[in-house]
Amino acid sequence: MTGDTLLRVSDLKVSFQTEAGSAKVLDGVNLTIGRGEILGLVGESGCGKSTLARSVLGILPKNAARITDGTILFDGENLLERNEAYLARVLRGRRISFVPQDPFSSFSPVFSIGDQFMELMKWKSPEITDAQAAARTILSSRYGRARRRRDAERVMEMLSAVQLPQPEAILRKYPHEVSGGQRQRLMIAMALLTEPELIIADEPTTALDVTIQAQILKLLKALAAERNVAVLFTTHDLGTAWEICDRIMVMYAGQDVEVAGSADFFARPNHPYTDRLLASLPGAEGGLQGIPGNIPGFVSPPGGCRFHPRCDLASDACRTTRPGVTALGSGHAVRCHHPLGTQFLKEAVT
Amino acid sequence: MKLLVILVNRLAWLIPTVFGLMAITFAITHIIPADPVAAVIGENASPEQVAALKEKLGLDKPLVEQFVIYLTGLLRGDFGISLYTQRPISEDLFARVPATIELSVVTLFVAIAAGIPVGVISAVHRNSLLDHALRIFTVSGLAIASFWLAILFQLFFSMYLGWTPLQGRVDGWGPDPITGFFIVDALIIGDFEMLGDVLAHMVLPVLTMAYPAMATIVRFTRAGVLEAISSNFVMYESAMGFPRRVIIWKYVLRSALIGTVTQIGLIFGILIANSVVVETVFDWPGIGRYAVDSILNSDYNGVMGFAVFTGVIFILINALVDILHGLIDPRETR
Amino acid sequence: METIRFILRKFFEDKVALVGLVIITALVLVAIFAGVLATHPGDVSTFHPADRLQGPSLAHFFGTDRMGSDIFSRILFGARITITIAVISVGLSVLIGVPIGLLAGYYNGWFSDLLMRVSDIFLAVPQIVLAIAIAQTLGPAIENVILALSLTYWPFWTRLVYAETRACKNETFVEASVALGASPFRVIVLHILPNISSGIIVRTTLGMGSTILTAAVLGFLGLGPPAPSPEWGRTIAESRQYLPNAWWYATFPGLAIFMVVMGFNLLGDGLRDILDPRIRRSKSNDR
Amino acid sequence: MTLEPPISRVATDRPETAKPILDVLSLRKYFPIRNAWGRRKGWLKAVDDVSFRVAKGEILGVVGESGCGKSTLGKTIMGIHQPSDGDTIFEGRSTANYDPGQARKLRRHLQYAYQDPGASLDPRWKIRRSLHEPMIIHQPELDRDQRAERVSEMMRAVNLPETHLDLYPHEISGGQQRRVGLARVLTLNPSLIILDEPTSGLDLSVQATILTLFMDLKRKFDLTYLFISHDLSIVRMICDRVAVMYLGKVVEIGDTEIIFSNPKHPYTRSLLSAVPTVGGRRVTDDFQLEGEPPNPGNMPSGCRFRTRCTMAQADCAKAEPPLRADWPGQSAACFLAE
Repeated sequence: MTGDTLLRVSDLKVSFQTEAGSAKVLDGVNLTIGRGEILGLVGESGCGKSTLARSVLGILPKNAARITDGTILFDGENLLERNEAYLARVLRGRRISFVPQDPFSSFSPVFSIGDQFMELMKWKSPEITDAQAAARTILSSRYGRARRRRDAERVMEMLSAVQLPQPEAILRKYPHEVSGGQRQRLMIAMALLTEPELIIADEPTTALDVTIQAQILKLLKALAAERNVAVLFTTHDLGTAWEICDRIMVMYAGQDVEVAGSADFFARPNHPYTDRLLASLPGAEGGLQGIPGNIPGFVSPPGGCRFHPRCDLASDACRTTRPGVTALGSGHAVRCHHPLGTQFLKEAVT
Repeated sequence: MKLLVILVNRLAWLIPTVFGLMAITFAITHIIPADPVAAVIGENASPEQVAALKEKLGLDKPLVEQFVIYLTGLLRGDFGISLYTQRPISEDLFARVPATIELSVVTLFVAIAAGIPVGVISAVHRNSLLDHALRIFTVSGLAIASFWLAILFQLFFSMYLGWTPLQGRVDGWGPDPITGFFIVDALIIGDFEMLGDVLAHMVLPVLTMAYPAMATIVRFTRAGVLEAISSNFVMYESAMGFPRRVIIWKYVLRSALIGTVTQIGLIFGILIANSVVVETVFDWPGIGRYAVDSILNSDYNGVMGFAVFTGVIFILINALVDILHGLIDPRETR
Repeated sequence: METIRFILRKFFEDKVALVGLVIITALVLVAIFAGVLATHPGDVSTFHPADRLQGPSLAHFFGTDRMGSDIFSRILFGARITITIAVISVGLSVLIGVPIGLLAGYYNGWFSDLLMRVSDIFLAVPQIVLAIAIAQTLGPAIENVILALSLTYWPFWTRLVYAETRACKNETFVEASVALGASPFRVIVLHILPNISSGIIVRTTLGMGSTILTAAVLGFLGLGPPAPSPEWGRTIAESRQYLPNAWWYATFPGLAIFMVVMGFNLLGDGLRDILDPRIRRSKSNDR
Repeated sequence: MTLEPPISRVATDRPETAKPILDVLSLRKYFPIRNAWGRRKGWLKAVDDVSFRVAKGEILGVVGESGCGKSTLGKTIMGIHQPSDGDTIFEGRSTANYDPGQARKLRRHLQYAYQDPGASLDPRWKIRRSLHEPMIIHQPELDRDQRAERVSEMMRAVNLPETHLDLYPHEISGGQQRRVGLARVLTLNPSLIILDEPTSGLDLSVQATILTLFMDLKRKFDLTYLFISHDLSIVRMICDRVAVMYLGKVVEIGDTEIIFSNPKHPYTRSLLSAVPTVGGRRVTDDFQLEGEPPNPGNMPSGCRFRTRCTMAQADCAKAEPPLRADWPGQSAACFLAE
């Protein structure tokens, strides 16, 4: 872990109201990110990683979702105790920014790219102090000429930092007129422009081709390091996580199951789910193995460890009690009653 | 570039559409087995009288020749002679156009000014009590027969409460026609008493016509906003902390309206349809009233003239709306 | 089977649609049993000048008209006319418009283009304008109203079905069936038609409402069935010269129109939510 | 046009009886590009002069990035798109001279599994009905019971319980939809199946079980696969040979192991180097390829890759490099490859 802790999520529980009943989408999740650190949040679809990312941003759907328990400490303050106006004005976009999965539909199709950049700077320019942002009223939202000019310079600098050719021309275009890779570069530029401390990147390369993905990952990694920005990087692709993450955390069905430094994670998986997931990678040793069974529903999920119905090692304890956190040293921690630990290593050797 | 294409395509499409419309109205009068002559001079006319009238109206010529005469007449702006007043129909129609346009434009303005905010609020507070109340209000607007609403308004506001004039466009003669639009004319001559009187006369017809039009606008706006509000860019802008009102009233509304601008044509259709009966009830001297008078007097030519005239206006409006849509949607123009 | 149960369950959840359904059911029953329900069943054609223009009372719930006939009874019989006009003219338009739309949408070619151009011309003019022109030429009679409405309404269905067919034709499952070697008939009738049917059903319901309104306008203008027909629009037109004293004369027929059209609109809106497969799918996948 | 290397050179795990089941000959599929007036102003060459041969029993992978034409290639071979030029010879029969309907009858044993099988099933039909449909179309001689028997057999083959037959497509998971999609084409007893992105959108754990199923079915029903995918690690794992496409052209084709270990075409090299390998070197440390593919409607002259190629020379702009079979088990379309 680099530096001190920037974000600490503890025992977060989120449920969604559905027709079938209350869906417990997050079941006591813990997570920490240090300043300047890239944390990969890895899991299959429906594991709750996007819900976790949105909880931190405070943009869960208001009618359907409810945070029932837990804390989200960002730089020491509990975001769950803050009101929506404060979060929207001071935190979101300024101290925590966002890179979406789909760079095409995340721009408004009917405003030019430049308009949307300037809209961002109007509300979120790094020149605005926290006090000014917090006190913002309808009347004080004028955008002075001098600040506008300085902000425009910032935009141009940033566009060259994300290696976009002809930045003036791009700002005049509409989102449908630029390519997918360029759009994602623009999204990264917007996320960095406000000089945030944390970027939440929700599957930012999933919609891209593999060569473009490589370019974007390279860019994001370099810029985050250069500006000492922490990144919460959700992905379902273990290879992508390997590429840019300092640490990796795995989720399964709304529970965090294992967290470890990147190298450690792939070399010494300790949770049976992590282990089986790695064995499902094409090219894994010992041939291709999937995980039999399906991801459970959230309305009446299995008790205890939610992976137990698909786990070979499941015992009675697994069915009733959610395992606590077992620290394995050097930031590696697992939540399992029967961690694979050394026993697994032996098997792997033989 | 693309805008030019839209423009040319729309204008090119105008010609066959107008031609088709004329073919349809011609077919209605000449192919449908009905005898306009009998209707004009009665069942008991002698064969000689019938033949004379047929010759006068050109009905004794072959169909194709009649069609050509009909077409060339229309293209010159000649809608024929009224069977009832014996005056050129086009003269009567053009004299009545300003009254109808004034009523429609004011109505459209009222309907848009009320309908768009209501639609946005309804969508933003989806499924709230307010939304349900507004939904009942708008569904009612689409279910109400406007001639009945007009009569109820008259009954209550004019006859019972005496708040508004019963009917007509103005008391007395109105301002000297400069543009023909009384509001504008009253403003030009600076006669504010006259202006007040003109506006008072407009209240009920405008409200009657605006209600269903507004209901339509509310529905389209609500649907458009709901669709736009669930799109990814709204999620992104919320995640970046854009002010809620900027997201809704700038980004969402612009997206929603661009999609619904094409429906203005539909709303004009509703206005034209309603103007026929509303002008009748309020004795408003517009083209809708002319159509009804023609019907009552069995004036086929007058009715057809009305049909062609409003048809052409409607086609022109729709073409303009399409071009407008091309102008404001960046995905169309670039 | 479970589809029907699903739809029924949805109806009871969606109160608004249920209200619509109740109104429409009531309308149909009233139309069928008008003779039984009417307090003065003879008043469609017999007059009692001595009783003319009496206000609502126990003897005449909705008062009497200029001929002394019972307005309540005439409204019940008017429901028959309204429902006949709406069902037949919407039915005819659907029968003409839907097959044309299906064929024009499925096949590409000059004939499809021509069909669509013709319906576009009809749609380029408000329906009421052409309907007035046709009804005026044909003369006031119920069958002429039906003809005028059908002739001006079918292009709407052609356009609707054409657009939906085009969209459906681009769906992967249609492409997959064609790739399997399914015949055009099979694809159109077994795949496309069922998939666009919910849209057609919804539009039919809403179309009944708008057709009743248009028919009422024709009646109001004197282009509907001639006197002494109890057609609602005509009754309102008759009432105008007796205002403001005989307020009931205009109020109740208009209320009848309003209720019936409202019923169809509510039912249509409800059906749209119930039948929309996208909504169904997303609900069943909700987490 | 250069011919492919003879079949005998292929890897050893190929069946002995390696005779061709599918020959693709100079296949082209052009889509007209219309300007705003509806006039044709050019062609989008989605598939441009593609030739290759698939041997019975092998798995040929077709890889490339979005827009490279790999899906169009599959659909043109299948006859979903009419080819603009060229021919496909399936089981010894040419399809060039038949209309699409006849060609489809001829190619009952050639089947196509859609990328999104959920969308390829009629949402208003129960799965049972969708599985019966291919046989109703192609084998009207079968009665209901015979069809039902075959359907049951296929459901067992793809490891789905028969209770799923009474469900609608949206009621089952993505992995199960893929199994249904496979069962559907299998009812016609195909010999070659075109698998279009068969694993995209699947979770890792499900993807593994589906791939295992492909291998089982191949063995059980003696199948040949044309495996269209953007996922190079999967292609490397299950394909015998692989064709790499870039902007409508096959730029390299050959035995999987040879191509993955020693790619000749610079595009193949970039593509392979972009794939993250867990535990290996990091792509983000040394990835070189710049830019994005040009607009396929406005292709550069000569070699289509030259605008992004680090090796490009003046000659590359002059002529299109042919596919050269200059290496054992490997052909590449690059002037500079050695």
